[in-house]
Amino acid sequence: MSALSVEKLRVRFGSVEVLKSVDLAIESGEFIVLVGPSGCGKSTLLNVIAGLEQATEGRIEIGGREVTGVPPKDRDIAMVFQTYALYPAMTVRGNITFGMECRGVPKAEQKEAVARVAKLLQIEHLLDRRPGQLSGGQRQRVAMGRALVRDPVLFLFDEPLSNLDAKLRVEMRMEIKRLHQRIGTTMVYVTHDQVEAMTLATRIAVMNGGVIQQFADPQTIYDQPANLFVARFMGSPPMNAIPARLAASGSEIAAMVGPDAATAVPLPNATAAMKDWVGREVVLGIRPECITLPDGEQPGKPAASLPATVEMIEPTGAETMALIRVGQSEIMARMRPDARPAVGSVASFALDTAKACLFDPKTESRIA
Amino acid sequence: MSALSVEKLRVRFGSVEVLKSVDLAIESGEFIVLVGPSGCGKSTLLNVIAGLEQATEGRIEIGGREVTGVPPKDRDIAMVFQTYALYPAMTVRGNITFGMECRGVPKAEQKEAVARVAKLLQIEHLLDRRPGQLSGGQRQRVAMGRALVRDPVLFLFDEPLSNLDAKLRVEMRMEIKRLHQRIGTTMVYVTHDQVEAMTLATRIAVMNGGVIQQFADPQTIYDQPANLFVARFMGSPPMNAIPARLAASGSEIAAMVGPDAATAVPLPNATAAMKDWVGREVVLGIRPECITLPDGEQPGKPAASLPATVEMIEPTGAETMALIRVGQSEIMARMRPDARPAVGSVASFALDTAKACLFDPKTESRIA
Amino acid sequence: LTQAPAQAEPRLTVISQWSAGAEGAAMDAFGKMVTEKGVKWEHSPVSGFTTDMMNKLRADIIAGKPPAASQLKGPEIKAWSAIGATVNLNDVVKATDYEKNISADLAKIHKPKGDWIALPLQIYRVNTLFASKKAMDKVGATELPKTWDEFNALAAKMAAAGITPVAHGGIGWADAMYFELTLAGISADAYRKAIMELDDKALRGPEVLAAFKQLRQLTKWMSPSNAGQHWSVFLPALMKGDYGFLMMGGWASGVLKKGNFEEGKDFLCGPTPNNTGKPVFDMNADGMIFWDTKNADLLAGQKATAQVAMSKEFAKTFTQINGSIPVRTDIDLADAGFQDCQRDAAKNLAGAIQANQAIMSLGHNMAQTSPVTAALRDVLTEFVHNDKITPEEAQKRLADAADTVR
Amino acid sequence: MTQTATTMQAGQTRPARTAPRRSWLSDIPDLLTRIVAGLIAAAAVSYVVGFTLWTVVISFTDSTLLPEYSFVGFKHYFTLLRSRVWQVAYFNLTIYGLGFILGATGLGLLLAILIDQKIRAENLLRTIYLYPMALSFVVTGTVWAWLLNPTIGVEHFVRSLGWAQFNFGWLVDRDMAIYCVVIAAIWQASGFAMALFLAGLRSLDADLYKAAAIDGASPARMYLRIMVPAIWPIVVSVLVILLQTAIKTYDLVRALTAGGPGIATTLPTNVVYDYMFQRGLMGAGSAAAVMLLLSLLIVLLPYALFQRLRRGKGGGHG
Amino acid sequence: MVEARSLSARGGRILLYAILIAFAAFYLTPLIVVILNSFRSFQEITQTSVLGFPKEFRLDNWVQAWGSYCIAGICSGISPYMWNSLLIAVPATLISTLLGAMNGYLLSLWRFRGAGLIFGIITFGVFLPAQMKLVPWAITLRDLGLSNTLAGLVLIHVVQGMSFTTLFCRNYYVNVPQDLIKAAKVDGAGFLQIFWRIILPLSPPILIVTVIWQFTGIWNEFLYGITFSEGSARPVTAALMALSANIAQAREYGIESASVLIAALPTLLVYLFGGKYFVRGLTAGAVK
Ligand SMILES: Nc1ncnc2c1ncn2[C@@H]1O[C@H](COP(=O)(O)OP(=O)(O)OP(=O)(O)O)[C@@H](O)[C@H]1O
Ligand SMILES: Nc1ncnc2c1ncn2[C@@H]1O[C@H](COP(=O)(O)OP(=O)(O)OP(=O)(O)O)[C@@H](O)[C@H]1O
Ligand SMILES: [Mg+2]
Ligand SMILES: [Mg+2]
Repeated sequence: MSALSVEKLRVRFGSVEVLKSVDLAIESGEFIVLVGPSGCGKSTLLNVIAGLEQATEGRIEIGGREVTGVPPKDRDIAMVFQTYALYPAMTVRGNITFGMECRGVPKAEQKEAVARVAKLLQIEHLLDRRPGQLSGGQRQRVAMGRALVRDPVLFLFDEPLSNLDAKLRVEMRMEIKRLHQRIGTTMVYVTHDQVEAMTLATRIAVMNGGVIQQFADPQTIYDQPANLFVARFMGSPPMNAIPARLAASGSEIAAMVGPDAATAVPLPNATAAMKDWVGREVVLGIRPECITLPDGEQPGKPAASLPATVEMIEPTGAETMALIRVGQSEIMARMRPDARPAVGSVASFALDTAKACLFDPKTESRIA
Repeated sequence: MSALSVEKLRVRFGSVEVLKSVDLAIESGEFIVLVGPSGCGKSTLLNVIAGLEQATEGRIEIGGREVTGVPPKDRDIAMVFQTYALYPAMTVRGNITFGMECRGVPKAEQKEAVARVAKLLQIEHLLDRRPGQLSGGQRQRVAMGRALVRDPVLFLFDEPLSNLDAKLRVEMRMEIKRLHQRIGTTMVYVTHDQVEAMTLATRIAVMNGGVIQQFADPQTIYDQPANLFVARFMGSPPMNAIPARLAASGSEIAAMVGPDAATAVPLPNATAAMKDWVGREVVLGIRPECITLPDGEQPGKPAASLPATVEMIEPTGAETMALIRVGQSEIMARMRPDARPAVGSVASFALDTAKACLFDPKTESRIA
Repeated sequence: LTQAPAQAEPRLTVISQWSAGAEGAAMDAFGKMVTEKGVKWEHSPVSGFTTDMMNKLRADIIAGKPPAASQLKGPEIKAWSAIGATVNLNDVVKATDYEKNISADLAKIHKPKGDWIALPLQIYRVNTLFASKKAMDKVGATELPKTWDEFNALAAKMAAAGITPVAHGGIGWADAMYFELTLAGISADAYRKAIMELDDKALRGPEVLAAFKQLRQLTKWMSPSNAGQHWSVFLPALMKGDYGFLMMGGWASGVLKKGNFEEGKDFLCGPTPNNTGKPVFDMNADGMIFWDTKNADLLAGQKATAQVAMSKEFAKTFTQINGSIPVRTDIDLADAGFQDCQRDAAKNLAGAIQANQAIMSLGHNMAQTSPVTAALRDVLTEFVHNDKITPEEAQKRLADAADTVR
Repeated sequence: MTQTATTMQAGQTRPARTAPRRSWLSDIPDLLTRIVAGLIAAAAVSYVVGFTLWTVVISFTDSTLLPEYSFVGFKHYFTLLRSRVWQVAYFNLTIYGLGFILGATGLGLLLAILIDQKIRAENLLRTIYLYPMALSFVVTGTVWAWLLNPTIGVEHFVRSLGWAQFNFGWLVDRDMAIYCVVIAAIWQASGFAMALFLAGLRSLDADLYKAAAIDGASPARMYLRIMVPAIWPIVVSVLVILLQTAIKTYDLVRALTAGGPGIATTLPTNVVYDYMFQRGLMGAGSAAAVMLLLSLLIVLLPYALFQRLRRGKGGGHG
Repeated sequence: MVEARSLSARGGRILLYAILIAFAAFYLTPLIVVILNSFRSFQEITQTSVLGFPKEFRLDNWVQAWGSYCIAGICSGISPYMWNSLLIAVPATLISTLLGAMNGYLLSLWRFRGAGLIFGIITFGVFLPAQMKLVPWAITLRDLGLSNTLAGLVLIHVVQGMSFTTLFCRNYYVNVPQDLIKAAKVDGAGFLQIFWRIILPLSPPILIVTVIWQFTGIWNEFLYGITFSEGSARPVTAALMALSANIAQAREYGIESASVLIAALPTLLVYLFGGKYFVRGLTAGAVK
């Protein structure tokens, strides 16, 4: 069964078109993550799905039922807000039961539901506190509790973790993941943190400027980004985009990079489409973790060698990042923790080109 | 020359002792990062150094000069605040020149200084805007500008990046690093983000509960944490702390972990101190990146094998994290991006024990 | 909400500004007398300034529920009777000898279109001169000055002796009052023409100019530091002999009495200086207007109340409490309840009526309707407090002001 | 609400009810409540618009004691504009308005800054400064009339202490009396301004003070250049609140100077009252009220436009 | 050097306190004058001056003012009128605050076209001089059949008060996150329910400000009080006027002072105990 289907959705605020023909079809039980830069329309999309904002055009179905004109409370959804939007003057219990109260659920049932949810989220001891007396993580849990108690067809999350500090964010991320594994309800989850997107989603929708750029599973998004925007947005540090010229040597093709396009980066997994671009300018996309210092080279992988100047190194403990320069391009490389190339020196970096991508420099879409 | 020296500093607010005998000696040109959890006294230490808060006891020297009783403006320091504390009603230019104005610097000189700093930080086009009209990153830069224009002996930064989003934080971090490389002034930088600490610092002081736990260079902090607190605080995900029993087999010693302490983790770099602990309970500290799936095993490295149940995997694109279970202990492992052990299966993980640490379970200090 | 049926006991709803002190007590006595006639007395005072009372009246008229009677005086009776229906009291008044025993000028005010619609309750002599006994003693004077020349001479002596000759609070109505006293004391006829009839020639005539000149002289004898104060604030200093004279309506004697000062011992009381040779009486008369009503109980109450208000008994009781004098001229004030000052005023009134020199006060809204009074008062009060305005200039302004409101 | 609250608490101890119990609030149809809310707002709007329009209409009529509808055009406006009282009143309003608003703002600011210096007995002092707000203008006017009166008040007191030459006769000086009104009004309202400013200063980021300390700003410079501009929106609120007080001041003058000496302290509201009720010239009084409101619009409209302009420009960042 | 610094700092502190205390004296003087007068007899004041120290502290004025002074033949002092004022001020304050909160909520959290204009108009209401509205109110009350009733006065103060309460509340509510409304909508709460259950419980800081403001204003108001009430149903300010503003009488300054103090007691208490919350409420965002 389709849990949510959005068709040709357009939203206009005054003269600004915030969503431009958005289509989404989500199966029951999926965990969909919407990512995109600030202002791209993620919250707007969520609000329209929830019925909190009016669509200018288009059709939305939730659980197979058309919902145009249906008020939020009757859409069988639950929503968690970025700011949690906990009712400050109510206790945690009040926050959780308020929705049921509004719908006239009998007290006994309410009590039972609160108990169930509180146990699930381990907030039993917080039930009589007010939001002001809770830590960030606890608040987040209460906000989840308020949503969970509804047992809806669809959960909507609007950046539920963005107010937490890094450590807590990692913990809560895992909890949400576990939760989804346990209850299996369909979720639409907005974030602009790509790590969250990668780790949580069954499928990711990358948005920009009111348009969905790519809607696919995380691995596809990471390895075969539909365009340069997706390539750059997903992954931290982002994928390196190196101007190159495509050359053929026999049946193999290679991207020529660096000063005078002198360095050849062979592309073993070249497709037919790529071959059409031989002799033309392209953008070579290659992820930092595919650029290492040679002694990390692994047997059996197609590799190229790239001489480059080391501009800066950043050891983070678990790995060492290096900013290297090839001609005009600054490139990030991700190395073993103990790698320490001297800043200013020229080293020969190993490239794992199996996952390298090519992009059309004009349209910025991937050449596949 | 010593840029800053803090001796036996104590600060008490009412009945609460916020700083308990802090000692720090910083050489000129260093980049010191103070890290620690919220409320541990980082800001207080910075405020006392700046003269914004009174020390209860102790002695502070800046640039070789005792500064007790010297007002902040005469301490030859500059400070960047977490909230930036830009003067809201002044233009960017006004914010930068205000300090000079207070000190009666001639107009012409002021103008020159602003021009210099604005160029350095690339905020020339913003000079006539007000803080309210700037983005987070721009504000951060203006706050830096206000500090830089002073050309002081010492820079103090109080979590200058914590209000920025993840992407911007990474960019600004690099800029600060470049800046330090360029101007070479001594800096004391507060953060609770350990990646910032690792990548920026020449030395890191890890604080907790008003006490400096360890003061050393990043690599030492990361590889030889003074105690479990430091070990856990630095690194994300944090170092795994696995209860173990130390056993000797010949000249080698090994930590016995897992159910019934059945699995031996050999420790090749054992020190004499460690040997004293043979037969006793210890805590084995091992970082996630030292636990991988065997096909990533690298030749020439001492390795142990650990059979564990895979509880959850989190592919982030650039790597894949796995939560694995050995007996009672949940352990994080950090694997290659394409590693995909099945959740629930038992796999044999490879341990790089060269950097493993042992801790006293009672005092939590490292056994070295 | 009237719970009683239409034919029930007579009652009277009345609003006035007399709520407290002597005025309140006088009203209570009035009420008692009315009650004795079987009328339920429902007095609802609107304390404060007269305007506040009139606002209340206006609101009640707008609401269509005016009280059966309300305090109102002077030409305002005419103005207000134009906006609300009033009761015709002709039968009640004509049944008595009332009309024969009051001043014709006064009667006219209370029957603006020929029919009695209102009744005067009491009269105050505005032109009353109070002298500080101590100040008089100091300059060796024993008698109050009779004419302005005598006054000026005595005041000059006092000034020389370090006494401020004139005590004056300096609120608008009092400033206007000082002008009217000087003019009335110079020529009551001119006053009648200029102020009461707004005759342009008289306004620009020599008497008015002379009055302004005398007033300017008076202002020079006032303490420059008195303005915006209630006149009673300076009574202590007056009694101490720091000030020489106070010109104020007869009500001031009541206040002095209440402050434990004695006539003859602490102060002297008499008419203000008068050059005309015949008695002059500057009149301030409070009145009560009766509003039309359909309720029989109220109509009956109005009739009974009017009868009380015209009675001699009422005239005595009401004025004794207030320190005023009766409207009726056929009342003997020999009772111990009256003060010499009142007796003097009553005698004065009778004489003035005979000499046709009973005039209506400007400062107390008896001479003109409010808009006119206010326009004239603005000129006068400014003149008193601004010595850069010459008498000639002031006269011109006064005449011009009269032009705009005539 | 109390009922639902108690039942909620009771629900924990007593056996739970079986019948569904909605709160009474949810029984009222949503649409109805919205309509009612709309009507309430509409009432508030129509009161302002209706009463203002009514006054405008009356100002064109020859109404005297009661409203009537015989139109006379702009007659009253011309008469008023030419009348001396109105000119004086208008001039007075300018002096009084400026003096009072600037004085109360300045004093309020000064006191707020002084109180902000981490002083002892802050609560006590704040209460002392604030309490005049609790009194009516009538009381304020009466008492200040005594205090400022040379023959009985401060001048008299100081002289009795031995300074025989001490002079403080503003109240009876027709050029200075208006400043007495200013003093009394400042006395009453400056505490309120202080409270608002203090609230503003307290809500500022503490780091701002630290930044200024490091920049080496003297206290005066710090407050004038940084803190006060930073609470500018509050300053504006205070100015607006004081402006409406200034415009509406009436009873203070009535009790303090009765408009005198002469007409030296008459304010437009006194004229409005005088014309409408004392003189019984409702048409002219309405015209005076309308002119007062018009002059207010001259101050407020540019400000509103300026605000809108600034908001339009500032856009994006909160 | 350290010595000198602390000395000058101490000098600064002394100056600071001197200024603060001087201003405290400035603010307190009028109150002290009134308090002193309330203990002096009519004769004493008449024979000396309205400013002076009581020869002996007499409580007569207080006793009379409270319970035996005659106003319109009813010799019960001002105490019954206090009750009337409470009957007017309390409901008017509460209702105008509640309706203002409702308006503020409507105008700030249910943003709709024209909300700004409506807010502007309502706010303009605070500038309308009282005199101007006297006659329109008389007409309105007549049409509603509320002439000379307490309900009429309450209505006047509620409607006029809404201008201020709406102004304060709206400026407070614009800082309430819109997400709260959205969350409540998803929970199924309606317009009134959101207001009553979620917004109102958030509002005490600003409600205290509006309540104090309104209560003081309504309590001290006398023009409408005099004009639109009747008989023994008048507010205390109207009763106070009976003690002042007469041409023909010397004012009973002693009783007047005692009455003023008694009549001002409720508002003074409100400021005394509410002042702290007043400032706190303002800090919480009342002013913007
Ligand atoms: N009610 C509105 N009226 C006008 N424009 C709006 C409105 N709501 C949102 N917008 C605009 O629509 C665009 C998309 O907003 P939206 O909140 O959906 O972005 P977002 O992707 O959620 O961003 P963020 O990551 O910052 O939350 C923004 O440019 C925003 O300014
Ligand atoms: N003026 C003060 N009075 C009393 N306690 C204070 C004061 N300032 C700080 N503290 C307390 O001192 C402790 C240390 O505060 P500090 O601000 O230095 O922490 P921090 O390490 O900077 O924390 P964060 O990372 O949250 O900024 C905290 O427990 C705080 O509550
Ligand atoms: Mg959003
Ligand atoms: Mg801090």
